[in-house]
Amino acid sequence: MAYRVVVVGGGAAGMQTAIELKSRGVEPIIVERDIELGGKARGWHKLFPTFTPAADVIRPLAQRVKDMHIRCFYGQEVTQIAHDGVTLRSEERIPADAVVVATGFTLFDAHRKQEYGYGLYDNVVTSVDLERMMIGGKVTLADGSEPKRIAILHCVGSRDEKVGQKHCSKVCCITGVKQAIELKEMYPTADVFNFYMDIRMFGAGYEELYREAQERYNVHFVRGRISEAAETIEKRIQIKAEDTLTGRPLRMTVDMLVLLVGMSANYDNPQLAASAGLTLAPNGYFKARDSFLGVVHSEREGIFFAGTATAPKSLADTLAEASLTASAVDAYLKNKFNVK
Amino acid sequence: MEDMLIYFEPFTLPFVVGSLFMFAVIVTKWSFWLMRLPRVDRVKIRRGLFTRQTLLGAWEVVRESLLHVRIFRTNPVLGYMHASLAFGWFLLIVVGWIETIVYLGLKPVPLQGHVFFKYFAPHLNLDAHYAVFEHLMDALLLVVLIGVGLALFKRVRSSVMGMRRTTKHVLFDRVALSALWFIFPARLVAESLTVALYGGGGFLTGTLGTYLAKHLPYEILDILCMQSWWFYSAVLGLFFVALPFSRYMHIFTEIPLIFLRRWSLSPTKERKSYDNFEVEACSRCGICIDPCQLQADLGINDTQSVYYLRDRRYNMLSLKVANNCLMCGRCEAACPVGINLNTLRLNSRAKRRNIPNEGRYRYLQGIDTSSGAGRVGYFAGCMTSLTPAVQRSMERIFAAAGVDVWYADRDGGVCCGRPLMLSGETDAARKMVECNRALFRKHEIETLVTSCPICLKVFREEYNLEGIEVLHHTEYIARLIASGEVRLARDSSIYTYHDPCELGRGCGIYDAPRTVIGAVGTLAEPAHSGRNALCCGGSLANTVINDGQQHRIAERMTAELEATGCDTIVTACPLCNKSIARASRRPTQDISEIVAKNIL
Amino acid sequence: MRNIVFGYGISRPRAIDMDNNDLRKSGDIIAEMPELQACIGCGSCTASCTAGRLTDFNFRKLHTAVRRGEYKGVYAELSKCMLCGKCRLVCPRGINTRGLVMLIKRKLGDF
Amino acid sequence: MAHRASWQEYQKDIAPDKYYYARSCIRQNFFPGSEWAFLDILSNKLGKDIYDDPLHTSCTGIGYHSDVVPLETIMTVVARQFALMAEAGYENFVSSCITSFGIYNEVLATWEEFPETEERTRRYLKEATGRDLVKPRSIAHTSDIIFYQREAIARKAKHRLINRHTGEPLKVVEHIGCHYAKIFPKSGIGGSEFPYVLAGMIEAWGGDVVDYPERRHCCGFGFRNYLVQANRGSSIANSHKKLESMAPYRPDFIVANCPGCAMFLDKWQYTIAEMDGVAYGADGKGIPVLTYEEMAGLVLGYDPWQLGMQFHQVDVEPLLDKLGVEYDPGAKYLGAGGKYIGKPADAAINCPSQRPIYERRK
Repeated sequence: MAYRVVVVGGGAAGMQTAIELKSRGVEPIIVERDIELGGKARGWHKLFPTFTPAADVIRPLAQRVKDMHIRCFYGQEVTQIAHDGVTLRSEERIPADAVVVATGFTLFDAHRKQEYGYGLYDNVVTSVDLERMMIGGKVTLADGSEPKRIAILHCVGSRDEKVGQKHCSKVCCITGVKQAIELKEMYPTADVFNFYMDIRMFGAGYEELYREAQERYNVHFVRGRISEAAETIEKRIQIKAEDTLTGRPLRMTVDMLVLLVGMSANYDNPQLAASAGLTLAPNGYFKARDSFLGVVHSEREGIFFAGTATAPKSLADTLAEASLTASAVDAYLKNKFNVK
Repeated sequence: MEDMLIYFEPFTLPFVVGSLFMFAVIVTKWSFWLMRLPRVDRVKIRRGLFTRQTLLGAWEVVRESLLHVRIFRTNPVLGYMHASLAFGWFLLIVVGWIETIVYLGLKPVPLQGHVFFKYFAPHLNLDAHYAVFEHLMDALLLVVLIGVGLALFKRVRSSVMGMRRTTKHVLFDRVALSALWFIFPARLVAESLTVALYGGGGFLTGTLGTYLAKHLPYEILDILCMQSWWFYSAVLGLFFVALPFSRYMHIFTEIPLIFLRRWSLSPTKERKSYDNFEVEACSRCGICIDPCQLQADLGINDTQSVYYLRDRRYNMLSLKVANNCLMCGRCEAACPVGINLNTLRLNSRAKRRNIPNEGRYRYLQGIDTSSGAGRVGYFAGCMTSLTPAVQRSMERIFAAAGVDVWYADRDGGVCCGRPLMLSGETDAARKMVECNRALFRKHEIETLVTSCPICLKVFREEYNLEGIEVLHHTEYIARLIASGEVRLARDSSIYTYHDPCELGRGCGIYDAPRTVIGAVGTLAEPAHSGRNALCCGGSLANTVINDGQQHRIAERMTAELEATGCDTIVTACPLCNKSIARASRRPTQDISEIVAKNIL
Repeated sequence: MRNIVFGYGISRPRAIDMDNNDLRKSGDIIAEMPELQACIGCGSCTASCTAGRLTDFNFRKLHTAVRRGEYKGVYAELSKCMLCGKCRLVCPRGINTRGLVMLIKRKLGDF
Repeated sequence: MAHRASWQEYQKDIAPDKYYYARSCIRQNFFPGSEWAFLDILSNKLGKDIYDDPLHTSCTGIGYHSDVVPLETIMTVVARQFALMAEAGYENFVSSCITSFGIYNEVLATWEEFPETEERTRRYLKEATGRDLVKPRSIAHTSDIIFYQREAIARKAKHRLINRHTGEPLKVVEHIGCHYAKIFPKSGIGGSEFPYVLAGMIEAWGGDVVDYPERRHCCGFGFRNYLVQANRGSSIANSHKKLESMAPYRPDFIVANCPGCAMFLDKWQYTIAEMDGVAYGADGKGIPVLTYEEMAGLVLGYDPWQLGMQFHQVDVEPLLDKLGVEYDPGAKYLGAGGKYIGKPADAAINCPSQRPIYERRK
């Protein structure tokens, strides 16, 4: 009889963990809140830094889950976690030999940075909205016209204590670079300005892409956080920032303002953590047992993590970590049940 | 019979008009250039005119303008090509002249009489006594024809003549070149047809004429003969008309240039009339293309000296071409005409960029960040502050020799001014020159040592430091070693030395660094060294190529240094040091470093 | 309008006005030297600057200002540069800084 | 504004009645009609109990913000105002001035954060005046009170903020004093980003609020920036920036809740017109600037001259015509008892130029 593992969350991390577990002879069960698998990446057009279509990553994963006959619960929310199973909102309990928390993150709600006017001004959009537009094939202003000048603002809901988001969301910088390039490819004569506090290009090929955006695509990078945005009579967006490299305030009017929204910890993390006896990091994410040797282990036996439940990560990192999670779970089960 | 020679036929008109036009234009050009010479230059001419230099000049004209001795040194086949065309044609003219004199005695014969003598006097040479002339003239024609053949061949396969690339020409050049190629075959055909009609001829024209007479009816020969003389005259005329506006102007420009140079005229930082002689003396032979690393390493094909001079001559010089040069001097070293390519290019830059501004660099007034005291002054140079090991090593060497040193710029100094000059801002550079010179005088130094060849060159050429001996640190160290003031241990390392352009070709310092290296270890010379050394690509003179291109040049030349199997690459310029260190996997050190570490 | 002496005028905003600045020149400069956009503002050029040791010359700020269409005073300020080329040796992004000084001066000085 | 619900996140309790009124230095000097109108509306139109205490003084905020009044002094002055209120039997403090409003909030917050400063102030107050500090139960700005009563006022309205000629709502630029909510967002209705206090009145009375880019920008008063002549160029530049930004929206008038802002937005228009020959109104003249008391007064049918609107630099008559307010042009410069108070010289701001600014710029 195979051991049973409940994987909470059917995004990239959950799917990959389940696939790896299944191939190790473990019986995973995915519990997904949404009505289908895929998580946040489903809403993404292309992935940095290679411009691989997100669907090319997510669809094969979902297909494998299906092909391997992994059991999935859809539209089910987990309210309690324990080492021996989870409880759903319907109070149904799914017993298990181990639990993987792959609950991911919540996108920062751009409304909370009211000064940028998201939801107030027609042409202020988030990076997620932009991806959605790109999936639709065309990025336009609210009135359907083409943008000629676009500002991309980094760190919306990241590194901002004013909205309780002290952490760096890690992926927005490179997303900003990627989207700037995509916009320039779509509208070569448009001017794209990236407003940033720091540019963090940590991954392989990221710095190169950044440089390409600068040199080849002529994307303007301005070091300074936009302080406020206002709508003009033409429905354009007037923004104010400091160009910190010249030490002077800078103001300009753009056709479109893109807010690179960061990753927030899920709002129900405290509840889940409390039910399982886990602690959360100060930024609200789950805390791994150890930063080096126990990144996928929780502080409780039998409960594991995969993906962005513990911290913001790129999709590539998430997938790599999910495999590690599966191997850790497998080792745990073998050890627990004395399998030689 | 002689009276019958009237030396006129309509077909000679293109030639007569063409040659008169050519001489008129050349005389006009020369007069203009000479008249516009600055006073200093005219004084030099007056002083030099009746000296031995004039005779030496005449000998040089024979050697260079006719025999092209220097090109023979580049490549014998190439040399033969040039010499056969120039000297062969010259002899054709001279022997032809003698021929007419021998036939007719000393009497005035118009120009066309000499040139078309065969036509005007077809029967005179039937006398067997004169056959020797016929054969001589034919032999000379053959020499020239072989030259033309080689020239044609060079267009197709230049490598045979030691040239990987040949010049791309402008329209005037193409017209003149095509005409030139036709001149001698046309002469051969015309003379042979004349021989076919009237007999005579040497081994070439005679044989060909006899053959033609045997195979073609008289009527046709008669018509062809006239037409061929027309054609010969026409291509000559065309060539002469095109000549003053084409590269062939070099034939007549190099001659006065040789004399002017003998009278010690030379180009300067500012453009002047003399430059015209240098610019138009370029034959666009293209020998400068191959040594250019911009061409060899980067495939840049529009900026080599031949193109630069061409563009300048035709007033189509772009800023980019003027600026896109490393000024490594490799082309100048190779130029068979000895044109001062670097100076000319610099004064082109000056023309565009030198904007006098008295207020500029006012902040330099009274600046003195120097330290220490001594008769010996050390000027590390701006770049040396990025290679602090050089500074440290020099301090150790000075200490070992027990020399008190005044340090001009240990805490940062004022630039020597050469970088500005390289960019053409000669007036502005003067401010820096004055500032530093005042410092040297104020601190009463007697010897000025610098680690930067860029600084060295400007100190020597522009600073007027009478009473102060200016030395590169390689020279200074060589002296300390020779005098025993510094004693060194030898190590077992193999060192390869890279000649910095500004030090080697720029200041002529090749031996001192080699002596110094020889004192500490074994020297292995790279494939290109000394006068022939490659540039590191980091040159301040070039503001056009980008970082990646600089690096590519450095990689290519560094590979050559590494190929010697050396343990350590040694150079004597902070800029070269930076370029090489970036491209090399071997340790790269300044010469002062290897000395300092071996001090006993 | 009467001639009233107010003793003050309407101060010009210190802000860089990207809507009204003439960005064509800066566009030309970037087009000639696209690598300029790769500047990451590290300040190596300014830190190593020979003229910067003796004056308040700040090349990084100047060329950044130029990229924003702020040209006032830049030509005069750039005239402090001695073109020694140290900055080019230290630039981690491989920008041809020395050529850039000349380029900006050429574009702003019309020669 | 309908889509903008965010103001509701910033709400505060406003006492329904029994107010202790603290006057404003600037308002009582430059807009005396406004203070009168406020008291009249509250007591006579709305039947509220509001006490205008002759004993209270300036809060000394202008001196404080100009670095001439030390913190200890202003705290003691503020403590005295509160003591007077308690003595008069009130506990809801309403301030006519935005600067004062900011000061009262700042002092209370300071006392909260640093109790020792409160103790010290109690001691100073006792020593200097023999009075005892009693902290107010609520603090509000007078515009908060009008906002609170906006529906009641709307019910009694004689005029609505509608252009009589076109039937269209008037386009109103609202300007909130910086110290209303920028120091403590929670102290203002709607917070600091989108204060709703004036917008609520305008909407309730039929007007349209203009949302223009520099809406949140300071009027430029800035205390030292105005008080020192050498700095006035910077002061005026702020109003200039706002006017440039609002002009394309063709606002019918500006309303401010801060007496200083109302004054500067009005008077700087005069200065800019004299300096640059530029006026920002759609008619080529200036844009009238009202206090919210004047706006409420006009809505309730008060006589504009009784409201003191002849004190304005920019003529209000074009606005009165749009509103359909009847007025006697001849009475504009008649003071109490019909005495002629003198007519100011003509100013460029009230002489129509050829074309309005937003057309000339295009």
